[in-house]
Amino acid sequence: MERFSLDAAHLLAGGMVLVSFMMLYQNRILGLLNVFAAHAVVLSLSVAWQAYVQSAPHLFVTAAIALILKAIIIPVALHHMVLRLGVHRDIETVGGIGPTMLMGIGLVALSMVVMLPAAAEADPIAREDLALALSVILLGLLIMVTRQNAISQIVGFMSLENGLVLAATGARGMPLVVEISVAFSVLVAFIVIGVFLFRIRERFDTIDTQALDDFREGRE
Amino acid sequence: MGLILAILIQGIQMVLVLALAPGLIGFTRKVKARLLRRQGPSVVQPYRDLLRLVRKEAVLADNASWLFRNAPYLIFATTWVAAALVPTFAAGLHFSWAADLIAITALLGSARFFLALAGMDIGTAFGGIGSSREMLFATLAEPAMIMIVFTVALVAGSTQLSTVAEFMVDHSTLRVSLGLALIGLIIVALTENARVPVDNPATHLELTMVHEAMILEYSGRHLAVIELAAALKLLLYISLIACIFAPWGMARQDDGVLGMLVGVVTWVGKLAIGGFLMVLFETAIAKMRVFRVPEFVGGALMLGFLGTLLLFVSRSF
Amino acid sequence: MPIVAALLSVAGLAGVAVVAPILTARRVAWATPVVYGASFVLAAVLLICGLLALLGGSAFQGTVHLPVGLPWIGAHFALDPLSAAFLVIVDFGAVVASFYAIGYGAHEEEPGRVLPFYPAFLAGMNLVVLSADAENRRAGYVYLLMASFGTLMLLLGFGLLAGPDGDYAFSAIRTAEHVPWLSGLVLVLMLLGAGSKAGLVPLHVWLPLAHPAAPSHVSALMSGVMTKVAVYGFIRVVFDLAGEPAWWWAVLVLILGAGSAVLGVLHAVLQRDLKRLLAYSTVENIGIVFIGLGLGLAFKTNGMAGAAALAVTASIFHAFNHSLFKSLLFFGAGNVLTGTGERDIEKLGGLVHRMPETAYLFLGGCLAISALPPLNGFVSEWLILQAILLSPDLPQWALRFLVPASGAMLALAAALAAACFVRAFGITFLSRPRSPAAETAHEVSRWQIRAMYALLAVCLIAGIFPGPFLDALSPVSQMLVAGAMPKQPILPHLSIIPISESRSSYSGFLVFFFIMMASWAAIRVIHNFASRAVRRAPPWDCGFPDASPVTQYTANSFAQPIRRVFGPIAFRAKISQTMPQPGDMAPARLTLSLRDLIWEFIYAPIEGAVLYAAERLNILQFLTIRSYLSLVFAALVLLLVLVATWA
Amino acid sequence: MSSLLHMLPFAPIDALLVVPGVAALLLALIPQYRLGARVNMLASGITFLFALTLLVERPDPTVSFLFVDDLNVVFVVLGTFVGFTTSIFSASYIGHEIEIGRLKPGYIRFYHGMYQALSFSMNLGLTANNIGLMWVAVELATLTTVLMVGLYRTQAALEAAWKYFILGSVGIALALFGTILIYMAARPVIGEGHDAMVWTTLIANASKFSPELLNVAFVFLMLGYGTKVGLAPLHAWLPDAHAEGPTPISAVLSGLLLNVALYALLRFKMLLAANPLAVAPGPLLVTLGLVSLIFAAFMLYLRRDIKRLFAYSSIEHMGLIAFAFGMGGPLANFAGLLHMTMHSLTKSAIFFAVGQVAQVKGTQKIADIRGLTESHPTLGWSLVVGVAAIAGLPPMGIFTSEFLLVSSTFARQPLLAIPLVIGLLLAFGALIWRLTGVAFGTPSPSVVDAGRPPSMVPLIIHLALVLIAGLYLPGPLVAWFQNVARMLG
Repeated sequence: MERFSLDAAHLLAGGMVLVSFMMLYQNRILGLLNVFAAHAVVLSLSVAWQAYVQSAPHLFVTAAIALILKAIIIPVALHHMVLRLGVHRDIETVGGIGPTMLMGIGLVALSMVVMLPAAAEADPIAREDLALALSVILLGLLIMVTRQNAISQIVGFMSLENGLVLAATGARGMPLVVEISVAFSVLVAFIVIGVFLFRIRERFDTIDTQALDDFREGRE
Repeated sequence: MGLILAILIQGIQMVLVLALAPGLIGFTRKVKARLLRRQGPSVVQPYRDLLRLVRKEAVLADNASWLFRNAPYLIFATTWVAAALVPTFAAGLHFSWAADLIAITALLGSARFFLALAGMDIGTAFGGIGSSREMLFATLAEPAMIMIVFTVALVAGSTQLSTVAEFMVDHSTLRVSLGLALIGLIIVALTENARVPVDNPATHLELTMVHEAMILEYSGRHLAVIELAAALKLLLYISLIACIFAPWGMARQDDGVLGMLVGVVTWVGKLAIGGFLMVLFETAIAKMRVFRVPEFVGGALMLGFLGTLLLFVSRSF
Repeated sequence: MPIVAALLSVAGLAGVAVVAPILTARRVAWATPVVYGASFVLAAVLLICGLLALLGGSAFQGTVHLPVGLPWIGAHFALDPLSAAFLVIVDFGAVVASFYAIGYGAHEEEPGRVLPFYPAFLAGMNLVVLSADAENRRAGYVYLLMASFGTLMLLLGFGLLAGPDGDYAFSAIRTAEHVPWLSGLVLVLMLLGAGSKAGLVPLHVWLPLAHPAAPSHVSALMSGVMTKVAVYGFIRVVFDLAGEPAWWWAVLVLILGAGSAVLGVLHAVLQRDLKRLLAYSTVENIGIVFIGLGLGLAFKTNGMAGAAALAVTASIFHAFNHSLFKSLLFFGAGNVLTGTGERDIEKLGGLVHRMPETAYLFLGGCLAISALPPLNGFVSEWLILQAILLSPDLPQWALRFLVPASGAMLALAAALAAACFVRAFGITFLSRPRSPAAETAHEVSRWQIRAMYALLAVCLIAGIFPGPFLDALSPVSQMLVAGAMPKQPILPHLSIIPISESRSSYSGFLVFFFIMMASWAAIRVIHNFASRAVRRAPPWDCGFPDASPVTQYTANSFAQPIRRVFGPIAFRAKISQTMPQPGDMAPARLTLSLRDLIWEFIYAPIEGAVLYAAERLNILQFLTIRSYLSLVFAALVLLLVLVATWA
Repeated sequence: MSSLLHMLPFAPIDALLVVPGVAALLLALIPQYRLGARVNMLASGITFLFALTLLVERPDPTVSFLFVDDLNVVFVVLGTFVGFTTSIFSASYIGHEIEIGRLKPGYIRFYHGMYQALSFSMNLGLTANNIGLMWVAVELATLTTVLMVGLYRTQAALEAAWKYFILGSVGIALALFGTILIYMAARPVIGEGHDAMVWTTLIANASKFSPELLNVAFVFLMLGYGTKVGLAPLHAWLPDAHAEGPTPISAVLSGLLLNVALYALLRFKMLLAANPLAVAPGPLLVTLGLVSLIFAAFMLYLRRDIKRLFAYSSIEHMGLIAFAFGMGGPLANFAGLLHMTMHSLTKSAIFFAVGQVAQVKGTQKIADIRGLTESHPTLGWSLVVGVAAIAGLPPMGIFTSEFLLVSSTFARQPLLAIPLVIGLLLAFGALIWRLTGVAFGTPSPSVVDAGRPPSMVPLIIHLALVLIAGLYLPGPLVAWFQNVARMLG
């Protein structure tokens, strides 16, 4: 049983990394959103599994938040917004997919190298989870820096945050996990609202961050 | 009693230099004229000139200031004091330690300072030329002089002329540095006294003149005093060379009247020889362009510096 | 206890500094005299304290510790011979300057600019920055930059001396043990720090910009006094605190000193701006002081106490003299400024007729600074030359060659100084006016004149009776190099003796007396037995009497020969003339280009490098969010790799 | 005094949170700006007073989730003080902003509410005895400041806020991961649950934690909180946020928020320092500090916006402080603490001045601001004094701390002192260069009606404090700082 639970946790966490890679590979924004939804689903599964394994019921709340907010509401919202903004064209990824993937693999390797010895004392689940969570986080950052479109950056950030939740839930008996996940959801909500704000106030015809910076460049 | 005598001897020297200076000028002019196959004025002509000038009324330019009127006397006084402090016929006179060689150089510097200012007072182009060139030469001649002083002082272990003279008399050794210093000192002397090849004391109305240009506006007694100061300066330099490089026959302060007389005679002899050699040199060469003079005087500086360095080095052997 | 009184009066000055802006803000009419009067009195108190401590011996010296300033370090104040000597130098200048300013300040159109800072003696820095016109602001900028650079260097030096546990009390530092290389580093830092404040080449660039920018009495303080404070700091650390000197210290100091002396005066000769000319000559004199200090170091390392004492005494005496005649000259420049509103000597001339007293006093200053007997400048330089004559006994070869060289440099500097001040005085005060401003000049207030008379008097006294001054400095040399000059014989005939009577001696009094007697006698004789008649006539000028003042020698033409001789080496001077063909009506043109090599080769590159780097880095201001994120990302990955490779 | 404190319904330390919290809710309901401003001032004042009481009365750390020790009480008192003075300043400043219609009255409730929420979250972050709680507080502070930066709703402001938001969120995420790692490291030793995140227990057992985990954790924490501190290369949000937000917020950002993040960083540094096997955090801090110092110093030269200029100067000084704490040792730590205090006071004072300057001159462009000392003597001169202080001129307090830092560094690590000195000189040159242009010369035209001149009181109080500190540091304060310096190791 112990063995199985470990494998399952490992599997789910690994699945998240895999999905992160899919996001990295994905270069259409709508596709990206879908993959992100999948990401969130896997996350909620993993969190739920942790809740079951650690017999920590409050983690189910986190799982629920992940499922409802990140797997359903936000992707849908962003989907709508993308359509309204008419930015569902190709994402101009910086540097082709190939190098990006290679970098991703490098990052995963790095996180393994960093975490496995570091978390030696921690129990196996936690160790695997930590290593994988770190790779999810790094991949999320990578997505953020290799996408120029604000929405895809948000998606990257949210996948990063998924990694955090994964890590938090992996840390057995960590307090405040729920609170933190809630706080983070608030943060994400703010970001989405922020984008809405930009859109609604007709400030920018595009939320390509390149354009954002053009304003100040002209001014300063 | 001894003090009074000492002061008396000092006084005699002061009077003596004053009395002989114009004579020296007259002598050099005479010799020069003879060398140029001319008859030339008599040796006492300078005395006559001075008397005549002194009696004339002084013509001042309209915008001459108090400085213009007082400068001649200051120039004369400083030069005279300087001349009086150089051991001429006797070493170790009573006031001889009131100023050493450096101080004497500086005294002449003050005289030059006032002369240059006087040259600028009226505000004519000639005066300006004179002053500026005079100061240029001085900027090289003075360091050269100081270097020569160093050389001598390092040999004799003193900057005190009397001490130097006595040292030279006692152990007169032949040293390279001294040779260099001598040549340097001669160059400096020629420059300071506005002699050929640096300047031509005989000319007027010549664009290359330096000393004469500065005193162009002077007349009457002022001119006389300045001329006298110039004569004193020449005498000073010749006796300076004499007392450093040929101090023989110079009396000591403890010598009796006889010794003093011998000293006077030898000194006058040295003056004559010095003046003759100078004139010989002057007639032999031509005057330089103004901007070759710095090289000439700079040579003196180099010689002096070389002499000092040689001594510094030789100290270690 | 003088030190308490001194501290109290310093506090008083600070108080005046606080009150002054209030007065000026209220536009109180009597603000100027009150502020300057107060600072006059307080500075006088300080001066007396200094004199007591210097002459009265250890009874009047002492230390005080106040718990202010740096935490747990507090502030130690000590009044020992050295500080007393410089207290005298500083506050004599301050006293006279305050007196002068009572008159001069009346012409200040914006007293609010000057008064508040004057007593606080932040005068230099603030005033320069405050002045409105762009050039002066640049001056202030350079000044502040150099000043802070110097300060930082000094801090480093002290930090080094104080050691890790940071006890900055002099007494503690003095007793502490210093590693040789460390003391060497301290010396270099002090040269950078104190040198930049004192205006040592090549750190002098700010000085000729800053000093002229301030009002004249402040310029006098900056040139005459503030630079001495830097010298004090240098002496204090290098001679007193830093432990045993090494012989190469002397080499360094001598080279810098000689370089400053010659370069400073060469610059001075070519200046048109009277006050800038004076500022450059300050660089020269500081160089001379440092030559003396270098000699002192050289002798000290080789245990030649007597010689070291001579050198140190000479250079401190020169510092004192310089503070006198430089203040005098700056006051003169101030008078000219108030009298004509003109600083450019090319537009002056003939002031001797309209400002006779100023002319007389300025002439005195010129004589003193040109090291001409019987004034004080000559005495101190003479002493330094005497010290140089002792150098053959030095064992180190480098010093053997360097010392006579610096002697030659010193002599050259003195001669150039004479030329420089003949030019300054001759062009400014003599000849015919070159501008309406000069024609309509007027003499200035009595306060200013009296202050200058006081300075000239002290210059003369110090030149004629230098003995007592040297004796007063003997405790200082005793403290610094454990040696002293021979007690100066007041009789016979007030002569001074550097080493021994047989070596060399000089009696300023006799020289002065003889000159006076001789000239008096000459005048008497001629006036009595020959003519005293005078006739006024137009100048003869070789028969070309010309009314136009334009034909006079200008400052530029006066300096031309010197420029032509030294310029090519010192300034890469290039002169090009364009002569039109005969019959061509075009005017002939002469263009002259002088290059400040030090600025070109030291400062300009730094400036360029900073701006270049700023330009390059400035790109980082305009990146996209994504690029900033990638910066963070890169940092993260880098650190992770570091940590991974750590174990 | 203490007995009087006991009569209160709640402990003073709770009041640090209760008062701003209540005030925030209250202010969210007050539309009139005068009343709002008064309440804002009042609340901040009361908070400050309660913070002062912490000097005499310390709660027992075991009973509360908040705790106070010598270290954070410095930050709390300083922070609440600056918060108080800033609220005074903002009262007049915001009033003027409304008069000239730059700020819509509708935002008043929002602004004041956010102001108190900010002070709430910062007090929470400073006093939290739980690293998770501390993290939440810092995130909250970030959110509130983000909203305030975007207050003017101009393109520039929104864009600055957006940038701040994104970068800040990433920073927060990294910090969270670090926190999780700390928990992971602590759990085997302390056991599961709440205790493993309680600061006091953490520091007590730090020596037994797994060093590798601590190292990785510190990397994330340093980058996470370092983003808030504004250390290069994580600084990007800082200049724009300062430049585009309302000036009181710029003052709060520089004077408080940076300190809070720095405080968090220091805490974890102590944690690592307590573990002998972990990598020494000092060198990392020193490196980041030097990079920030020199980078910011260069950036100062080409700034054209006066607020952005001083924002970069904040980066520079944060670099200095990080450097000082990285050097460690009683002297350097002391210098760091002193410098942090002085910088908070001076920089907020400068922003008070700059805000008024921008109002009277109607621009933030340095090129268009000239001759202040002529046209507005008091304002101009106080700006001069402030810049002189921030540039490190004696006799101001910053000079003292820089003196200690430079000299102690030079005595210990001469090679490190060289870049330090270069950076200081560069920054000095740039600041004075700007100052001479802005403060002196011929005045540039002012806006016709500058309205009621904002109160100079906070400005003058701050500068006076800095000056006094430069001249004389009271013995108790010194002893206290030295004690803290020892704590920091």
